Amino acid sequence: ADKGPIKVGILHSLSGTMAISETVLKDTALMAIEEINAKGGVLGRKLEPVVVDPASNWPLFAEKARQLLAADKVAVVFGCWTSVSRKSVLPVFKELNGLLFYPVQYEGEELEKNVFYTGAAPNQQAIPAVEYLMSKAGGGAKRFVLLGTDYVYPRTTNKILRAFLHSKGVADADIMEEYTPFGHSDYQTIVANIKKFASGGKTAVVSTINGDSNVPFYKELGNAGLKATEVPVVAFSVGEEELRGVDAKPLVGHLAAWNYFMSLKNPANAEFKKKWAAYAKSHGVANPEKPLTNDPMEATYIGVNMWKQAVEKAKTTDVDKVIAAMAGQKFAAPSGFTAEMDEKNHHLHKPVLIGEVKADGQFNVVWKTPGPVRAQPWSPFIAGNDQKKDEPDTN
Amino acid sequence: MLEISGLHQYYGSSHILRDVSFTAPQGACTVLLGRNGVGKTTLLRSIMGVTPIRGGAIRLDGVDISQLTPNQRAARGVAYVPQGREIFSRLTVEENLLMGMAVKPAGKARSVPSEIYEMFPVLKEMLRRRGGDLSGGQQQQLAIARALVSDPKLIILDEPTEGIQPSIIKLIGEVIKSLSRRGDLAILLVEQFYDFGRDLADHYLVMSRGSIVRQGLGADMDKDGIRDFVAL
Amino acid sequence: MLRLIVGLAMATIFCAPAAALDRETIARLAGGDAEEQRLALDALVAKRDVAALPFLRDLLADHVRTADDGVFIVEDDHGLDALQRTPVALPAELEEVSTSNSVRLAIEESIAALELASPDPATRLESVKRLQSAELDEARLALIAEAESRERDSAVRDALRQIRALSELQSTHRTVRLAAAKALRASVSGRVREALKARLSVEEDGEIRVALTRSLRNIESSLAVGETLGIVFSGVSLASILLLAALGLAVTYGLMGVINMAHGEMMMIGAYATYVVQNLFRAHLPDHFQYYLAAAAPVAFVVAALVGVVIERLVIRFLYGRALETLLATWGVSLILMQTVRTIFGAQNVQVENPAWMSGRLFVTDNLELPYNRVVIILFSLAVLLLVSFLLARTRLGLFVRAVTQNRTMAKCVGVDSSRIDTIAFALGSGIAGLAGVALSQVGNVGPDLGQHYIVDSFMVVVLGGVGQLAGAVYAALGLGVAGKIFENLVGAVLAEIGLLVFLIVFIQKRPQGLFALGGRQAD
Amino acid sequence: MNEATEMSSGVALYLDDVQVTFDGFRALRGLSLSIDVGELRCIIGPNGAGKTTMMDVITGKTRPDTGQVFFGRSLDLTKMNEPQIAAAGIGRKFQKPTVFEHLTVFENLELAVKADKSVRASLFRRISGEAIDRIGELLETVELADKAQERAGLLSHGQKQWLEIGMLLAQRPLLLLLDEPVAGMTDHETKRTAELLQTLAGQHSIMVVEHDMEFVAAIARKVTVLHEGAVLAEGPLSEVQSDERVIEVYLGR
Amino acid sequence: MLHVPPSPTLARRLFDRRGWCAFALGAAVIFIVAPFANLATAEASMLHLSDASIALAGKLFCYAMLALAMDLVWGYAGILSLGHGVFFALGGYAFGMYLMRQIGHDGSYHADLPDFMVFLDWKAFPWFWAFTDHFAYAIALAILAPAALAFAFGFFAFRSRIKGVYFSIITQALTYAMMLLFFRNETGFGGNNGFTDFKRILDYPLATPQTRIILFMLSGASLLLLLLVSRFIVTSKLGRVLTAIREAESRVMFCGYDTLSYKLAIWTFSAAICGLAGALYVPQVGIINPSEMSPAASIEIAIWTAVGGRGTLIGPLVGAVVVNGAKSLFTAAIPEYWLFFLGLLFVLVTLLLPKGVIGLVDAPRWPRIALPFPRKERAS
Ligand SMILES: Nc1ncnc2c1ncn2[C@@H]1O[C@H](COP(=O)(O)OP(=O)(O)OP(=O)(O)O)[C@@H](O)[C@H]1O
Ligand SMILES: Nc1ncnc2c1ncn2[C@@H]1O[C@H](COP(=O)(O)OP(=O)(O)OP(=O)(O)O)[C@@H](O)[C@H]1O
Ligand SMILES: NC(N)=O
Ligand SMILES: [Mg+2]
Ligand SMILES: [Mg+2]
Repeated sequence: ADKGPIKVGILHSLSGTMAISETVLKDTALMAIEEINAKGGVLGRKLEPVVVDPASNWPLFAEKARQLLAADKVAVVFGCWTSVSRKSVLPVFKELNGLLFYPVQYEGEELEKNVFYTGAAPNQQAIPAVEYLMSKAGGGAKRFVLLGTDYVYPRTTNKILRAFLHSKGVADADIMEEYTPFGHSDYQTIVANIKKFASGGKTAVVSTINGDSNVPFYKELGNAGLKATEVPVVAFSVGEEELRGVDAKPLVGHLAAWNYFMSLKNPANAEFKKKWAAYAKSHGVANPEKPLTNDPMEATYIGVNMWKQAVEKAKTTDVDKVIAAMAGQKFAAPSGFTAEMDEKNHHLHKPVLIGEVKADGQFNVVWKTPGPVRAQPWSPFIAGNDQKKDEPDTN
Repeated sequence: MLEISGLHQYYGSSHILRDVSFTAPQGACTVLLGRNGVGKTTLLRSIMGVTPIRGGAIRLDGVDISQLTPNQRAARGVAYVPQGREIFSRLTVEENLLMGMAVKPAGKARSVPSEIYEMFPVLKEMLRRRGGDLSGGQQQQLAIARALVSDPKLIILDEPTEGIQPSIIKLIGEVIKSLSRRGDLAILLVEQFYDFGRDLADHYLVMSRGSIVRQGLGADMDKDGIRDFVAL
Repeated sequence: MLRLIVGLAMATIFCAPAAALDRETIARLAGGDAEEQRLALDALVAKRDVAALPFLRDLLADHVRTADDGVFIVEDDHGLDALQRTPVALPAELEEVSTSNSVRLAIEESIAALELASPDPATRLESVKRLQSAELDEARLALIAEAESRERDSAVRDALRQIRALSELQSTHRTVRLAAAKALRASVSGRVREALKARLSVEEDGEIRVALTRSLRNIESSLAVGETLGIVFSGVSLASILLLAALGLAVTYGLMGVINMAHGEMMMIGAYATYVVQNLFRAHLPDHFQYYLAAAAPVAFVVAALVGVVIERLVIRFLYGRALETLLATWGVSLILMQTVRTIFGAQNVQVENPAWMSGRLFVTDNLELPYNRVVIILFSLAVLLLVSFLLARTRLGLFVRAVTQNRTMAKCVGVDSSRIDTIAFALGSGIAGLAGVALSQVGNVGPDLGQHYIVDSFMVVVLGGVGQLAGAVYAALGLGVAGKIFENLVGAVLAEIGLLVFLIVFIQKRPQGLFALGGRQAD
Repeated sequence: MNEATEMSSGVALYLDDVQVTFDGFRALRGLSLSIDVGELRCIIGPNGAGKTTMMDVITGKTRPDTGQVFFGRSLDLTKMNEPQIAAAGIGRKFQKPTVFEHLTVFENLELAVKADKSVRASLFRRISGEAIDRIGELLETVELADKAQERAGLLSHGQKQWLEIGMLLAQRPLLLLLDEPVAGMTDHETKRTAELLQTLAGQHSIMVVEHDMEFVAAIARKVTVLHEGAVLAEGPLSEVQSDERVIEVYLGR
Repeated sequence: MLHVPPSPTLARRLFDRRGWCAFALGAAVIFIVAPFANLATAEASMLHLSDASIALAGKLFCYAMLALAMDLVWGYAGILSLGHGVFFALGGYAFGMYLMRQIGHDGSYHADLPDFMVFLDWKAFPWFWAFTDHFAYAIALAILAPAALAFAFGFFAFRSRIKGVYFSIITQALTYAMMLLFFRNETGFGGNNGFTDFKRILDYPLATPQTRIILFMLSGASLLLLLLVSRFIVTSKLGRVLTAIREAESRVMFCGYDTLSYKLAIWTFSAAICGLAGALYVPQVGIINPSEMSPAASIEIAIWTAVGGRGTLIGPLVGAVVVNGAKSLFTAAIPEYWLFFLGLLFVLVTLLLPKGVIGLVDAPRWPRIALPFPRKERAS
């Protein structure tokens, strides 16, 4: 009936500490929307993005979410990066029955009817990465340093990993767990301690360092001469954008596990990169001379497109109907695989890829799963989760 | 020579200086007396340019300096010994003295002329001590010394003897006398200490409620009954 | 004479099995999967095929490309045939050879193994060192035994002996084990320590146990020296960063009393200036890229100082004597500066490279190597410190700055153009912050938020030292840096940071005016 | 008045061998002094002799390195902090006039006036009529009645001096310490101050530091000369004035 | 003798007529107009006040309380705290514990313990969670915990005569250390995710307009009450002593005041206000996490206070509302450029309005203090 545009909310921090990561996601969402509009929109209606800046401030996230849903009456929101921002807006989405697409890898342990998770759950990133490190091809690591920023996502991921390592027969003595405060910028001691720990046998570092600490960490790794051939570091929060700030030459060989890399060679990715480069240039996105794509951008792109498909299937933007229509949606993702929304658990089936850093800051994919992996939001490595239903509660 | 004519000054809406006019000639010491709160300090601050004036002219050697900033006035040879000393408390005594020579070109201001230590020997003992640590009287001596080292054309002193021991007051009296005798310097001295003022005054001025109400030659002060006049 | 003979002998050995590298091996190395590559490498090492060295090095440096009709080496667009190493025309379709970490490790170790036969003792020593941390199989152990037997250089021979001893710790012969345990005494390696520990836990022979324990104790004490020095060094290095971050603030806040919340943004501007200079060098003076920092430092100083001038003229100058209000205004300024940079350069970090001369390490002991960039920053902060203290303590300008900031009115009355001095002082403080930005760009991220991370730390250093006390800031930075690193080693980074803050709170109770309290009367 | 401050011994203040050192500089070198109840004592001495430092020690602002300071019979001032000392009955006028510049003249006196100075009283108690009368009197005494509602920061130097004297009187201390009370006052006002102190003496013990010898002559019964942190001479003014050493270091010829 | 007029009544002392009118108007809006416009008007109506506005206004009231607390210590006693966020957050956490318990079995894990504890594998509540299932206890804790921390911290700091920036910096260190501590999962407060997903308060569901408007009114009532109490404090002699301490603390001591207890009293009271504000804030915004303890958050409180006008009580309230209101508005209207505007606002306010925004109106010509003395003209 309504022929006016469909409003779409974009809830990413454009200022404050998270702007560094989230700004491009706003631009990616805008790009996807523009692309959809160019092809005639959805259900014959144009999409109208409503951009707000929650400024890396969690209560502000909740306020903005409420505003988007209640005042702007958006049909869907693409947004959030940190888990805490997602947790902060969740009650609002539940109360107002909104729809959120969350594009970032996270610690799991959550399944909400109003949210679709297009980033990785721990089993789609962390566990395969560690398995790889233990394999012969990955260097056959026997000892592990679990290094993270001191907050929920790293702590949880490491808890899961520790349980996983135990299941593989790794003793606690062979695991070193270390945390640094947010924004920590001096990694001399930690790198020295890693060196020391590594003298006890083939060691790999699993880094869940988040945000601004990565650059100083990698710079220190390079300076201390800790090479990937000796002690490889696999990171879950370091992608092309994060490496933009570091000279990658000393880091060659260190690893990252994602569901997408910019360096993937396939037609879907080639087109995605081309679109992004063109968009960045025409819209004055910063750094147009070096347009990078990364995993959360891909997840955002998948999210926008899948939502569009679901709306078309449901023939309405009504949230409950769109949620129902989301089940089983497929999208030929830039990763080269067809991403599929699980029938039940609101997470994507995604391939897991492991890449090694190259001198130009791109990743050389050295390992990948044969096909998409189904997400386990409730990690089997956390006690009691075996009782959890693999779908959102209905109430 | 300092000439003040028709000076008016206000703090907010209260009229502090009302049409003040007088001259302080070169080679002479002009003493300004008046009860507490009549506006003596305000007058000196106006001459120095620290408080803005509302009207009138301040001429130094015939040039109106009333639009200049304090540092420009200092550069033209005005030196000021303020009430309350206002020394640089975290600078050493020596640095305070060097600051007194700020108007001089750098080359001529590397060290403090030693005459000053003859006048105030205590300063020499305390060169490295921070100004703020000195006793009240020592600070007052430092403030006077700081004004003198700039070789001013006009020196204005606001109750310079406050807190100083009698023997040094005598000494300061002699210094002021010799300076005024030298002939190239105009001295304007605000003083409550009548005897001290009288002994030094070539001219005197009496201020009351912001106006100059009496003036005359220093030698006539007793005769004019100024001591009692000020007391009223 | 003897040397000559040895040299000749070596040369013969070195040349003997040469030129065994063939196209098939090359194809396996360049085109095979990881397993295939490893097997090919083993074969090369087994054949002592030193002729393969150049190709292996190219492989490691990512210079090898494959095409349908062969393997090529590509360097700066020139193509070489992989075997003959003669120039050839390159086919249009080339594929990169992908080497994973484990393959690169195998290549590195194979190169080292082959270079044990190098005529240059220094190269041989390097190779031995490289092999000390390798997992060695039978073939390679044999290679090492062989090398040891012909080695004349005592340093290299000792090193080889240690490698052998390490494997011989597991020998079934008692005497061999005993000799090995004794031979390892002189080692300074964590790996050896771990191996000794492991052996000690299973060894039953009393005499060997004694030897093991003795060697272990020896190694541990030599390692401890390095470790302790390492902690001190990292503390000093952290202190140098803190000091740099604080020095500018010591001027704008410590002396001028401006609660300068935009101080961090001045550092950020310095870092971005470094970035821009780096890019200009890369674009216009690529041959002199190594020296870009030398140009970046003055540029960063000037740019930050100019921004400081603008801020002082437009904002700060109306706020002297209203210190607390400067907090508000400079907070606003910092928001504007951050958003400006975000608009111009984007919200993401930008990349600032260490020049090559800063990216090595200074070797001190086997377990203590000092990264050059840290050493350079320590020296740089010392230089800036000297510059600032000279300017403030020894020059007339410094005297005027201090006087103006203590008593602005009286400074004017003695003839100082206080507004000029204010501008200069603020510009100086900002410029120094800019210099700090240059240093920070070498160790941390360069992004719009850079400054926000340092603002708390820099105020802490200035205040802990005692406001207005340059020397205090130095001691405060050293204290916080070294104490922080010691804490970190004891309780980890998070608790260390908390501990340091608690320490600060407690410390100020003891010295309520900072380390270098202005004693005396002017205190209140 | 409690047991400890009871003055029955006849001695109001007693300093014994007090030493104070600043960064190696010995400002007080074994200063001993005692003041009787109801006495008006003048302290003179060269600039830097340690007069202000001595007052700092008595009021708890500076802790002596060694030595004892007793108030009354048994109150050891070196073990007390400033408010305790003030509460025990010692009031002080500073050398540099210090008043609360942002408060009005009235409010300055209100804060000083003797009353319950606990937090609770300040919050809930209204100012008593008696206190208001007392402030009124004081305003008259210091001739600032017409400035009662003016901010103290706007007063001239001399007026601040008076205000501070007023605040001191408002506290009704047992012992008054006055550091150069007439500096910057006109001769007339100096005379008035002298009269004021004369009337106060007897009920109060008073210690005055001054360089104005006329003023000293007007009030002094007994004079103590301090020099380099210790007592140089003590006695009636005339005696002290003719002491060669005093003339040498202080009065000049 | 001077003529002594009768001293003013308490009411006159707190506000003058205009002040009381404004106060009554504020109360009317909070208790009558806003609830009516929110609940009793149609959504399309011109007069309708949306749920989002009510939620926003409730949040602003809490910020205003913070600014008021800051003004008491900074504007009056001259103690600049760069750590008030910690008291706010503690209040929030204390009340958050109650809200977490009210979730009952409705969390993701349907367990006895809050989700984050389940997922850290904890089997029982840590000791400091004891009794937090009682509303009254939680409220008391929200006020007393920050007050107790402030008291202990203030006691040592003031006793050591820590003043000025030295004090400011250690308060900053305090809040920063607490933030790091609360970030850790082990500390027992949900790590950086903090507490979220609240469902009920006193067994009433949180996510209803009725509950929200009640929380809004409670916040408004607390703000008005605290304003009165604060006026009572600053117009008493205590207020004058604080001002005097700000100017010359040692002189106040020589007058016989134990400045330690004065500073401690106002400091602790201020922290308690923050605690209450935090307790009201958390159910309204639905989250409490350690970022409230970040140094920047505390600096912002000082900024609101300065923008509004220090030492006026009413100014800081205005400042908190203006700054945060502007933030809410601009982040939606001009998301890419709002920082320029906010930054410019701060700069311009400082330069052009030295007395803060409130200086524009110069409104509260409230009697400075109750003075029995005639103004100048009568005396002469
Ligand atoms: N900043 C100011 N604002 C308003 N009034 C002021 C200010 N400074 C001084 N006054 C008033 O101006 C008058 C003159 O003050 P001034 O300091 O010039 O007096 P004075 O003659 O130097 O007195 P004294 O002998 O006490 O030093 C006084 O009544 C004083 O209250
Ligand atoms: N904090 C300090 N550091 C160093 N020297 C100090 C300090 N305080 C005081 N002095 C020195 O101690 C001596 C005594 O000072 P004090 O102020 O007691 O003298 P005074 O007798 O009051 O002198 P005046 O008559 O000038 O007021 C002086 O020489 C002074 O320079
Ligand atoms: N979900 C994360 N990466 O915080
Ligand atoms: Mg005067
Ligand atoms: Mg003195």
